[in-house]
Amino acid sequence: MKYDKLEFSSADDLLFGKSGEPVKCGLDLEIGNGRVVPEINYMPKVDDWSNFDEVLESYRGITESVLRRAVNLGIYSVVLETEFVESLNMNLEHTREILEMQKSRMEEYHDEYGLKSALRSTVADLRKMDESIYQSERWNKMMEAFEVSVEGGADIVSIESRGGQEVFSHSMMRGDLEGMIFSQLLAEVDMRRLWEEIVNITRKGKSLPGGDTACAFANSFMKLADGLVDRKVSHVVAAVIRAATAPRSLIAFEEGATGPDKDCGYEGIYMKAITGKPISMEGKTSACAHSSLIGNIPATACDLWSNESVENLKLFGGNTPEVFLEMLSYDCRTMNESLDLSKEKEYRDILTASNKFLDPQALVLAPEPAVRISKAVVNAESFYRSVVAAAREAVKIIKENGENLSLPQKERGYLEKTEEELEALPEKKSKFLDENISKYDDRVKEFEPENYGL
Amino acid sequence: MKYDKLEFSSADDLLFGKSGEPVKCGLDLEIGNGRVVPEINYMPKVDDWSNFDEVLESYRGITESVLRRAVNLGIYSVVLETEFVESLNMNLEHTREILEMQKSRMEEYHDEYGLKSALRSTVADLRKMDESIYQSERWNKMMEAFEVSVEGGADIVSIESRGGQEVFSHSMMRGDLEGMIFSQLLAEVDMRRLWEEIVNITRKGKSLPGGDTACAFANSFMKLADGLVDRKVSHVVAAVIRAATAPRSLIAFEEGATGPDKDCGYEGIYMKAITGKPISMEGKTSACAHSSLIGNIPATACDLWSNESVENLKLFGGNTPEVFLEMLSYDCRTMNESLDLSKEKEYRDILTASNKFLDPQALVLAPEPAVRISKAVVNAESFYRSVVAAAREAVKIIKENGENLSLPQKERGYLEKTEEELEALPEKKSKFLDENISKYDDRVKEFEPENYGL
Amino acid sequence: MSNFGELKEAIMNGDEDLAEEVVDGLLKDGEDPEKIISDGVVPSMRAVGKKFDSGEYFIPDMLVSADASQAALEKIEPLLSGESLEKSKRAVFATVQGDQHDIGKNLAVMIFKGAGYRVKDLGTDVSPEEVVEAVKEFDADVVGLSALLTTTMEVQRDVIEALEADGVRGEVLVAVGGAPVTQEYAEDIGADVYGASPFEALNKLENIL
Amino acid sequence: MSNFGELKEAIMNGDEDLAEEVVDGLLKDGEDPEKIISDGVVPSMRAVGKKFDSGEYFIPDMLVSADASQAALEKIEPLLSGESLEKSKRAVFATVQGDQHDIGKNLAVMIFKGAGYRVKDLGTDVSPEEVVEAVKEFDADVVGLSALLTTTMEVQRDVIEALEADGVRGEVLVAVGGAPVTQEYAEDIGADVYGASPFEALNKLENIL
Ligand SMILES: [Zn+2]
Ligand SMILES: [Zn+2]
Ligand SMILES: [Zn+2]
Repeated sequence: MKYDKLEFSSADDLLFGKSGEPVKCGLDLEIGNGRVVPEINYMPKVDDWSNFDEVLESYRGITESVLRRAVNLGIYSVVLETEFVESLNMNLEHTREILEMQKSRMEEYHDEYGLKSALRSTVADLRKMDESIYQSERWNKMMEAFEVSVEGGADIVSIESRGGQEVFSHSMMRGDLEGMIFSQLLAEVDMRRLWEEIVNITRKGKSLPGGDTACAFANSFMKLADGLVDRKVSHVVAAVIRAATAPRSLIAFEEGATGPDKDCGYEGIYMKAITGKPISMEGKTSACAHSSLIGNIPATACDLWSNESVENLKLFGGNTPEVFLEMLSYDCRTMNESLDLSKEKEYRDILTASNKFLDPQALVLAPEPAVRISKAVVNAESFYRSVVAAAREAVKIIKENGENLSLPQKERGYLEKTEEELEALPEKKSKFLDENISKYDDRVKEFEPENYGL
Repeated sequence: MKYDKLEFSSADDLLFGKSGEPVKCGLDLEIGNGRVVPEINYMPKVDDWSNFDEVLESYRGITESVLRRAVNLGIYSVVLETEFVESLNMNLEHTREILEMQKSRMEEYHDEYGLKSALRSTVADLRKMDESIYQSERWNKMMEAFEVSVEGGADIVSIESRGGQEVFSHSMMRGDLEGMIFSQLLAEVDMRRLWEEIVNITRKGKSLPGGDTACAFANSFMKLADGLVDRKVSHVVAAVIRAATAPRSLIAFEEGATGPDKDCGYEGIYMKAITGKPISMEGKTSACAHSSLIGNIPATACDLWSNESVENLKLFGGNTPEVFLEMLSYDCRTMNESLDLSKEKEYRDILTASNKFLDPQALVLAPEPAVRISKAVVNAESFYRSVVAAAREAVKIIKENGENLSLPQKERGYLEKTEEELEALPEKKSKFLDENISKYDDRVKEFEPENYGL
Repeated sequence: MSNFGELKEAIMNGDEDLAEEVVDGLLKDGEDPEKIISDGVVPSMRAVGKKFDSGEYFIPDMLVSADASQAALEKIEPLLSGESLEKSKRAVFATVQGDQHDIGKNLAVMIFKGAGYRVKDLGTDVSPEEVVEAVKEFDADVVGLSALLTTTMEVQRDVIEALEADGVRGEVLVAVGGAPVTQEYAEDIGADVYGASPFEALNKLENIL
Repeated sequence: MSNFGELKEAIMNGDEDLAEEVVDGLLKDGEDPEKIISDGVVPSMRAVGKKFDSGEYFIPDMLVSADASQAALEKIEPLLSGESLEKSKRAVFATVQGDQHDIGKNLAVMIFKGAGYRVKDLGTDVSPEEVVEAVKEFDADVVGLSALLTTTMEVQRDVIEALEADGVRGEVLVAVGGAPVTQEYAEDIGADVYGASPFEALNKLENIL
């Protein structure tokens, strides 16, 4: 289905814990129905990744310590996210064994302590973009990894897919806005194909098709953007690109994804405004994975509150996954208590105000700007136009708040330049494609137009 | 001076960021004057602690990464806490070199980016309790470590002193409440002597005498207490002991400490209610150091917001100290924004409600209970009576909230038992001492009554 | 008449006086001292350990039981033959040099005593040389090393090296524990046993000894 | 008349067309190709690096400069003598096997090209064998290895071992980088240079080469 209006058309209703379409999954867990639940994501630390026993043992230790910490802290709902590295999906038996082991421990804790939980399997995008991306060994393996996830007990499946990334990376590094927009048209083609398949696979079992985030796009940009002093690319452009990735990530939902959307996609807030589906967001507590200037804003509308990913190291207070779960859980307590006290808007507004003028990347994710950008997306007549409209709306929002943002001179220059470049884009997709296919075919080695039917 | 009334006699006024006696220190930093500032505490990770070059290099890396992260995140105020391990204070040149290196980096960031900061030096309690604790090499070295801290540029000095710990540990392990109370009388003697000296030393320079926390007492108990499922000692008794350590920690202020009080002492909230001095508190973000059921409550009245201590490991998002600073800073933003919006009480109340019934240890630190316990302390006529009064008030508070706390049967038994044992204590200190000196002299090998003039 | 059931009750309730009384009665009735230990004290403490593991007992409950068990053992020991004294296992415990934390070590001392070990407690901040000396003097079967700091855990390695250098490493099992210590680390430094808790260390040692 | 100042301006502004034009002019005026590189292109890129380090340039500014520098170099190279071609340093870059991250590696490729290196880019997910093969074929002075995952950083070690096994380790400097990689790790696996950024790696290598 194509979304042509917003589920939450007022920022007042776009709130943490409250989705328009809550989902039930896993062991008695409900998501998006008035409660924020922590989602903990982890990465084993092993000496030898080719030694599967060691890998499985590390996953076992993480799973046990996280579940134990949950019941010790009186957390009665939790989502575990297993984000697979390539090698573990390339061997499907490994994928299966890890998920089955985790699910059986989760069942034990459910039986013994009443711990409600769900397991998310995030499959690696195994493809090489310079090969055929649908007629290949790697595509088949990736689809099988989804099947194995469904069979192995994953309650939610997700991916951070990379269609179009090859052109995006090249363009991002050169500040080439046109190329970044063009890459979204490639992503569109791939997202439709990919998510039709994923949704079909989940129909064979009980897993929810969660969502797919623009990690390879806007998050790469955000990481490169770095902090206020060490800025390496323009934060204004990073903010505009965040908005411009919303149409891409929306396709998963158009194809049938139900949420909870994957963390690591800050554009999740647009997904929630548009679709009403529950979303997983990360902010300050994903500092383990990357620094960001968007620490508080993402909490304003989250249904799951995540740490992105943490490597399993030993701290005085325990292993990092349990430590990060503890930190997430106290923030969930605060959000949930504000809901119980009917003070959620007050708290949400404090979170928003504390962060939105720190950086344009934060501003465009604040509730009101998010609703405006989402509106631009659904009001546009085509995918191409929605990308451009979202980017233009982001520019507009940043310009309106220019004084509060106290942008350095160089960023003000980028803002003007971006606005002009967006203005100069052709209205017609066909014209835009004509201008760009062979240009990027020449410039980007890995880009194969035929992969996208071009 | 002896405190005989409360600075904050209403819980409504006991609020984060607002102290009764703000302090200025370090590089243009003000603490407790309407703003919460992150305090980051770290521990080097080195292969060989006897290789000082390696240790210093680790401190250098931590200092640089933390300061850099601060300016990158637009954090313009920060406290660095260097909590020395014994070996680094045993060699005073090492103490000095580390502090001087840190201070000079802080000055660079102050000059270049306007970063306001202060450096806290926490000296290790070097003493062995079964030797003479004042006439010894180790006592002298410890005092010299304070002198070197003052000379080396520490803006705040602190300690977690251990007088009385030998009896406390023994008693804690056996659930012997009388012994734990007795240990506070030993701590009293030591705190007076120690803090008179520390305050004198700080008068020779520009350092503030911060404070001294009952880490060796109530925090050891809390760590042993563990979580709701793995409870290893009674959480009720742990809560009562937290209250009972307030008079001990107060002595530092009676002797002239100015704050900011040391983190790691959750009893800081009583210090603030009584003295009005700014305090450093730790909660959820000290999960790196230990798990706790008191993640949100300590924020309600903090002036500095701390991570207790984190070992310097490498995460994807950077070294742990900078990562934890990032997480602390976003919580500070939320608190400070609520102050700006005059919504601090609303936010404080959400934090309180989100945590206070999770465990008795949280309850006794909530604003209203904290004021009641603090009142019990100042209203008592003597140190001994204030310890007993604080403990009794804690029992009373827990009993009043019994239903909301949903205590397990065994804990309810401990609550009754504790109440009875507190009732049975003699009113006169002399009688109490008579009954206990030789008893613990017999039972606790390390306990030397003459160290405490007994 | 005193019996083993009463002894178990006394120990499990942590009633030191009653435990001594029951032991006196049993001895008066001519019960074999060795049997009082093997069929009375040791199974009682095992039952205590189980209750602790299941969460029914807290640490203080366990420790007062260990104190009662210890009181009973002190009554019996003078009556044991030299041979059976020889048979009881001997353990040395220490918190390593530079480290003042005593809780974990004290817990281990109590638990091992309660389980019938003859224990020498070297205290905190103990140098590798002192450990080696004590192991030899006391003829220890086990040495337990505690370290709470990452800055001091490496001293556990030093102790093992000192035992090797002195030629006594082969005669003693080394158990290590403490918050920063892991199974992996224990293996890395060549310890025989890692215990996340003293009970875990005890159980693992029982399987080896 | 074309001059070195104009070339510098073209490169620093990232004006590819102008850079080519200026080089054409310089060559027409009889300027020595080697001198255009050593006194024109290389100092221009060094100035770009400085502006990047000071925060005045963002990555895209630097990359378009590198593109312009590259365009200029491509004009000049066919005119270089075999001898001076021999003199220019040669580098091979790869993101190691199992790792698809290309940003850091691409950045390094651009920066080294801009600094006058002859660069072979092997792409991502490259096996140790492929690296060894390329080092030999290309007669590389430097091999740069990028890894963004802790799961793949160990492959950097495998590459070094493969170079050793093949007997070519001594002929090439190995530079490693990527988020999880540290100076310590680089030393541990026997790399010659660790770069927190490609510029850092470049500077360190210039000191060695
Ligand atoms: Zn991601
Ligand atoms: Zn992320
Ligand atoms: Zn402490």
